[in-house]
Amino acid sequence: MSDDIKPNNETSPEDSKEFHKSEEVKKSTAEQSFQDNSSDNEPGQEGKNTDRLADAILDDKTSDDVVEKSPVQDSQEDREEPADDQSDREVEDKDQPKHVKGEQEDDTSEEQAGPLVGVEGVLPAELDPFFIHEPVKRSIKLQVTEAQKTQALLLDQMIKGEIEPQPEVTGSKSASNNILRIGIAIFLLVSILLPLSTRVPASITPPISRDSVSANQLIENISDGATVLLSVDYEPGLSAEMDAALASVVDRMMMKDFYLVLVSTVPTGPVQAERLLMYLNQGGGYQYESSENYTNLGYIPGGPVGLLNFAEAPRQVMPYDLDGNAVWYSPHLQNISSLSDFDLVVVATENPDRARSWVEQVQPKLGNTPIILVVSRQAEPFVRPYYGSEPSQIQGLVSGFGVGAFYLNSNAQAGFSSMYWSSLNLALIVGGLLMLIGAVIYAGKSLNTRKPE
Amino acid sequence: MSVFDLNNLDLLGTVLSFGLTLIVFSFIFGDNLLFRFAIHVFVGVAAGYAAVMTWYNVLLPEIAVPIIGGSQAERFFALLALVLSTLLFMKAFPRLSGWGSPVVAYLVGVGAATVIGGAVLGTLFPQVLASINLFDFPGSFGNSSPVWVQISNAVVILVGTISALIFFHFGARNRHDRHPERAAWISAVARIGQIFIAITFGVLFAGVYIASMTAFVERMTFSANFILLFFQL
Amino acid sequence: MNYVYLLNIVDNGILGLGFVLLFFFVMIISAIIVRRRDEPLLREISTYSKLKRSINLAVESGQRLHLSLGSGGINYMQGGSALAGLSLLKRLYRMAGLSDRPPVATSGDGTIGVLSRDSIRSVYDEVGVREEYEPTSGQVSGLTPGSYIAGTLPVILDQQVSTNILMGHFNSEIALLADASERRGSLTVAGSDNIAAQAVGYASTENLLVGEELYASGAYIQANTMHIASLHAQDFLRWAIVSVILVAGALKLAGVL
Amino acid sequence: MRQLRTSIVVAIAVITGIIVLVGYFIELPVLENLRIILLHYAVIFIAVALIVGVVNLVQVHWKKFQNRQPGGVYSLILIISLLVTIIVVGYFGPTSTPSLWIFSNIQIPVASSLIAVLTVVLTYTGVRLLKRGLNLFSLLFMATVLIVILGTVSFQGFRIPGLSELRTWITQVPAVGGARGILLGVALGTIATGMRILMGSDRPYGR
Repeated sequence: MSDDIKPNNETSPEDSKEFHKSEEVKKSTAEQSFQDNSSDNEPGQEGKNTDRLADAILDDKTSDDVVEKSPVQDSQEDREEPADDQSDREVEDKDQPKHVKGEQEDDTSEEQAGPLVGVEGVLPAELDPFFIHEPVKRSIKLQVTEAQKTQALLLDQMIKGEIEPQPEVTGSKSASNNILRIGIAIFLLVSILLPLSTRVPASITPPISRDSVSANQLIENISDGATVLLSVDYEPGLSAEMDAALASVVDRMMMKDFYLVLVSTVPTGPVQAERLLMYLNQGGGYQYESSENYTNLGYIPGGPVGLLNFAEAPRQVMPYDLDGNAVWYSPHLQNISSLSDFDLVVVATENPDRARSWVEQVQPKLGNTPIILVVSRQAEPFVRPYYGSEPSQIQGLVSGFGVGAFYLNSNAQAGFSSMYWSSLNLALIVGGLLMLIGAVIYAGKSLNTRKPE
Repeated sequence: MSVFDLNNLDLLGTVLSFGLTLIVFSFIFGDNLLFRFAIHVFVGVAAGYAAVMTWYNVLLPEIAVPIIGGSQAERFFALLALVLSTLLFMKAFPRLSGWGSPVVAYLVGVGAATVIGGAVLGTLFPQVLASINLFDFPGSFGNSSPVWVQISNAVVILVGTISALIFFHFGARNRHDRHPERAAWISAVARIGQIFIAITFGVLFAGVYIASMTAFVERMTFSANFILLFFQL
Repeated sequence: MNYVYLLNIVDNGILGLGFVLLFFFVMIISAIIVRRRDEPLLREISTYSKLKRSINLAVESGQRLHLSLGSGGINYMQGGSALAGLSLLKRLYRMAGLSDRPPVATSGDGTIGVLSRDSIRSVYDEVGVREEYEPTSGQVSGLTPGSYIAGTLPVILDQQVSTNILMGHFNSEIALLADASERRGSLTVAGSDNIAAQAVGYASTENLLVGEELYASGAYIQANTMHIASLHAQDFLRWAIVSVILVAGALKLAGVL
Repeated sequence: MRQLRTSIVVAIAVITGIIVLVGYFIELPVLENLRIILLHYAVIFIAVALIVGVVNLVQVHWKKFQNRQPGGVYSLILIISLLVTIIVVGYFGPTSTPSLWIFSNIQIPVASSLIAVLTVVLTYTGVRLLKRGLNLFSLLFMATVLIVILGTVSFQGFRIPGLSELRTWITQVPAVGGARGILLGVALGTIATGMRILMGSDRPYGR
C-alpha cells in the first residue's frame, strides 16, 4: 500500500522490535514524513518514488504526513536518505523516555513548507487521529505531581481493565448469562418436542401468500416438458428451510415433467441438488435420472464474475456435466445456446447477496425468460425490492418454509416438511414470548433507573 | 429426514449424524472437547469437498482436458492458464509469494470492475427506477387497494428510501472545540432514516430467526425420530 | 427485454458509463479539495472512535487483536468489505506486529487469505524483519461460510483475544462469533456488507458499522485522502440520486412521464 | 526494478479492470470477446486461489500440530478428515453415493446444528437487547422483531387478529423503503471501493 512508513535502512532487527512504538516518533520528524509513499521500495533504494507523479493525483495523503510538502520537495528529499539512526537508537532505548525524546525532536524540527518555512518548533499540520491518546501517556512521566500520576494510572488501569479478556465463567455475571442461555435452550427444546410427542397432525395450513400463488401460476403456465435452469445456491447450514421451500417448487416442476439443468454457485450446491432430487424421487414417486430427466452441470466458481461469465457463454463456461459428459449436444439442450433459451430459471438461495448477484448479473441476459427466486425468510426483505419494483426484475418469489408447506399440502406429495410445521410454530411463539418478557423486564429496569435522575 | 433405509451404512450414517448433532448442540452448555472435535472434522470435510468440486468443475475441464485433447487454440488457452495458475499457486509458499502478485492484481482488477458494473446496472439504476415508479398508479401495489392507500404506501416507501440513504451522509461542518457535525436538518432527516433502518433490521432479524429456528426444529425432529426408531429396534 | 431502461430515454449502458465517469470526476475533484484542507470534515461514527481506542488499548496492554475478514472473496460484491478489513490489518500490524502477541487475521476465502498474508508480510518487510514474519498469522480458517465460522470459533476462544474486529462478509452466523467473544469477555466490533448479518450484529454488539459506514474505514481509520474524497463523492451522488428520485417521481405523479 | 514491478502489477489491475468495466456498458464485439476471455481466466484463477486456501489451511494446522500447541490434536484431525474427503470424493466423484454419505452425515448435521445453536444465541441476544439501553431505535427494532415473528405463526388455528396484516405491511412497505435506502448506500460504497482500485489508489495485492 502506498501509505506505509518506511524505516531506515540502518535499523537493525533488534531495534525495530519496538517499531510500533517508535513509529510515531519517527513520523513526526520532518525527515521521515516524506517516506509515506515509498513502502513499495527496497529500503534505502534511490529514486524509489518513480510513480509518485501518478500518486500525487491519485494516491493517498495519509495521516502519517505530518508536514505538508510539495512533490518537488519530496523528490529532492527522496534522494538524500535520512541517516538519523543515531536518534533512532536513542529513541528506542526505553519505552517512556523514548516518547520524551520524540517530543523534543518534534519541538526542534523545522517546518518544511508553507508560510512558516524554516521556523523551528512548529506544531505539525495534522495529527494522526490514531495517536491522539499518546500525549496523555507522555505527560504521566513528565510533568505531573505524584497524586496526579496515581490518578492517571488508576484511570488507565480502569480503561484497560474494560477490555482485558477474562477467562470464561469467572464472575457470577457470566455464570448467570450461561444459565440464561441454557434456560432458553431448554424452553425451546421443550416447545419443539412437545408437538412431536403428542403427534399433533400438521393439518393447519400456513398462510397462503400472494407471491407463492403467482409463482405457482407462473409454473403452471409453462408447458409440460419445458427446460428449466435450476440453481441450488444454499449452504448446508440452512438446508432445512431451503430444502423444504425448494422441494415444493421442484415437486411441481417434476410433476410437469420439466427437464432440469442444475447448477450452483456454492461448492456444495450440486450435491445438495442431487440430495433433493433423491428425496423427491423417494417421497414423490418420481423417476428422475441423470441425463434422462436432468443434468447436473456442477459448480460455477467465482461468484458474480463466474455468474456473469456463465450468463454470457453458458456452453463455454460449463461444457460438461459432473460425470464429464458433453451435455450441450444432448437432445434436451441442443437448442439452448444462451440463458434466454431456457423456459424458466429458478434460483434457490438463503443469501441476499447471492440473490442480488443473480438479479444483477444474470437477469439482464434472460430476455423474456421468467426467473423465480426461492429464498430464505432472512433474505426475503432484500429480494422483495426487486420483486416489487416496476418493472419487476424477478417474476416469482417463494420465501421460506411456510410457503413450502403450503405447496406440499396442496400437492399432498413428499412428506418432506409437514411433520415439523407445528413444532416450528410453537417454538417461534415461545421464542417470541421469551424475547417479549426480556424486553419488558429490561425496559422496566431502565425506566426505573432513569427516574431517580 | 423421514426415510430410513436401514442398511448398515445408512444406520452408521444416521448414528453419526445424530451424534454430531448432539455434540455441536452441547456448545450451548459450554465449550468442550467433543465440540472441538466435531468442528475440526467439519472444517476439514468442507474444505476437502470444496477442493474436489473445484478440481472437477474448473481445473479438470478448463486446464487438464484441453491440454491433453484440445485443439491448438484450446491448448494454448489452457497452457497459458496453467502457467498463470502456477504463479498464483506460489502464493501458498512465502518465499515464492511475490511471483503470484500479477495474477492477484488481475483478479482484483476484474473483481473491482464486476463489482462496479453490477452495482450500477443491477442495484443503483433499478432501485432508483423502482422508487420513481412508485407513483405509477395503478402499479406497484396491484389494483386491489384503494388509491389513497397506494399513495400513502408509496410515500412511506419513498420517505424510507430517501431518509435511509441520507442517514449515511458523511460530510460535516467544522465546529469549534467539538466534533464536526452535519447540518441540523440533515441530522433530522437522518434520524427518520434511522427509524426505517431499525425497522428493516427488525424484519431481517426476525427473518434470520425464523430461518434458523427451522434448522433447529429440523435437527431436533431428526434426533427425536432417531431415538424413537432406536428404541423400537 | 423486460428490463426497462431508465426513463426509456437513454440507453442504459451509456447512462451507466456516464454515471461511472461522473463518479470518477467527482472523486478527483473531491481529492483535490480534500488535499487542500487541513482536517477531514466527516461526521463522527462512534464505532470507529471506539475501535481506534480499543486498538490502542490492546497494543498498550499487550493483548491480542483478532481481525476476521469474513468469507467473501475479492471478486464478489462482498470484496469491498474485505478490502476495508485488509487496510485495517496493515494498520494493526504496524502498531502491534512485533509485540508478544501479534494480531491474527482469519479469512474464509483463498484470495483474501493470500492478500492478508501479503499485507502482513509487507509490514515486516518495511521494518526489515522479514525473518520474524509468521505465515500462519494470516490464516484461512475454513473455506465455506459455515466452516469458516466453525474454524474461527477456536481462534476467538483460545487465543486470549481482547478485541475481535469482524470486518468482511458474514452471514447470520456472525452472532456465533459475537457470542463466543462475549463468553470470553472480549470486545466485538462488527461491520458487514451483508445486511442480514448487520441486523444480527445490531442485536449482538453495541459496536456495529451500519451499511455504507463499513466502506468508510479507510477514511476514518487512516484519514486517507482518496478514501475521504470518495466519501465526499458518495455524498454528492447521494444527493443527485435523491434529486432524481424526487423530481422524476413528481413528474410521474403529475402524469408527465 | 522493484518499482517497475510494482508499476506493472498496478497496470495489470487497472487495465483489466477498465476493459471489463467498459465492456459492461458498451457493446463492441471486439471488447465483448476480450471481456469473455478475461472473465474466463478470472474464474480459473479464483478456483486456484481456493486451492491455495486449502494449502494454507493445512499449513496452519500442521504447524499447530507440529509445535504441540494446545488443540494440536484437533489440527491433525482436521488434516486427516480433509485428506479422507479429498480421496473419497475425488475417487468416487462429488455426487456419488459415498460423497453423498459424507455430505449428508457430516456436513449437513454439523452445519445445521451450528445454526440450531445460533437460534439459541439469537433468542439470548433478543432477550437481552434492551438491557443495553432503551431508546427509540432499540424499541422499534424489538417491536418489529416481535410483530414479524408472532405475525408469522399460527398455532392450532389461533392467530392474534390484525398481527399478520401488520406484519405484511411492515415487511412490504417501511422495510422495503429502509432496505432500498441501505441497498443504494451500499451500492455507492461498493462503487467507490471498486473505483479506488481502478484508479490504482487502493492496492490490496502484493507487489
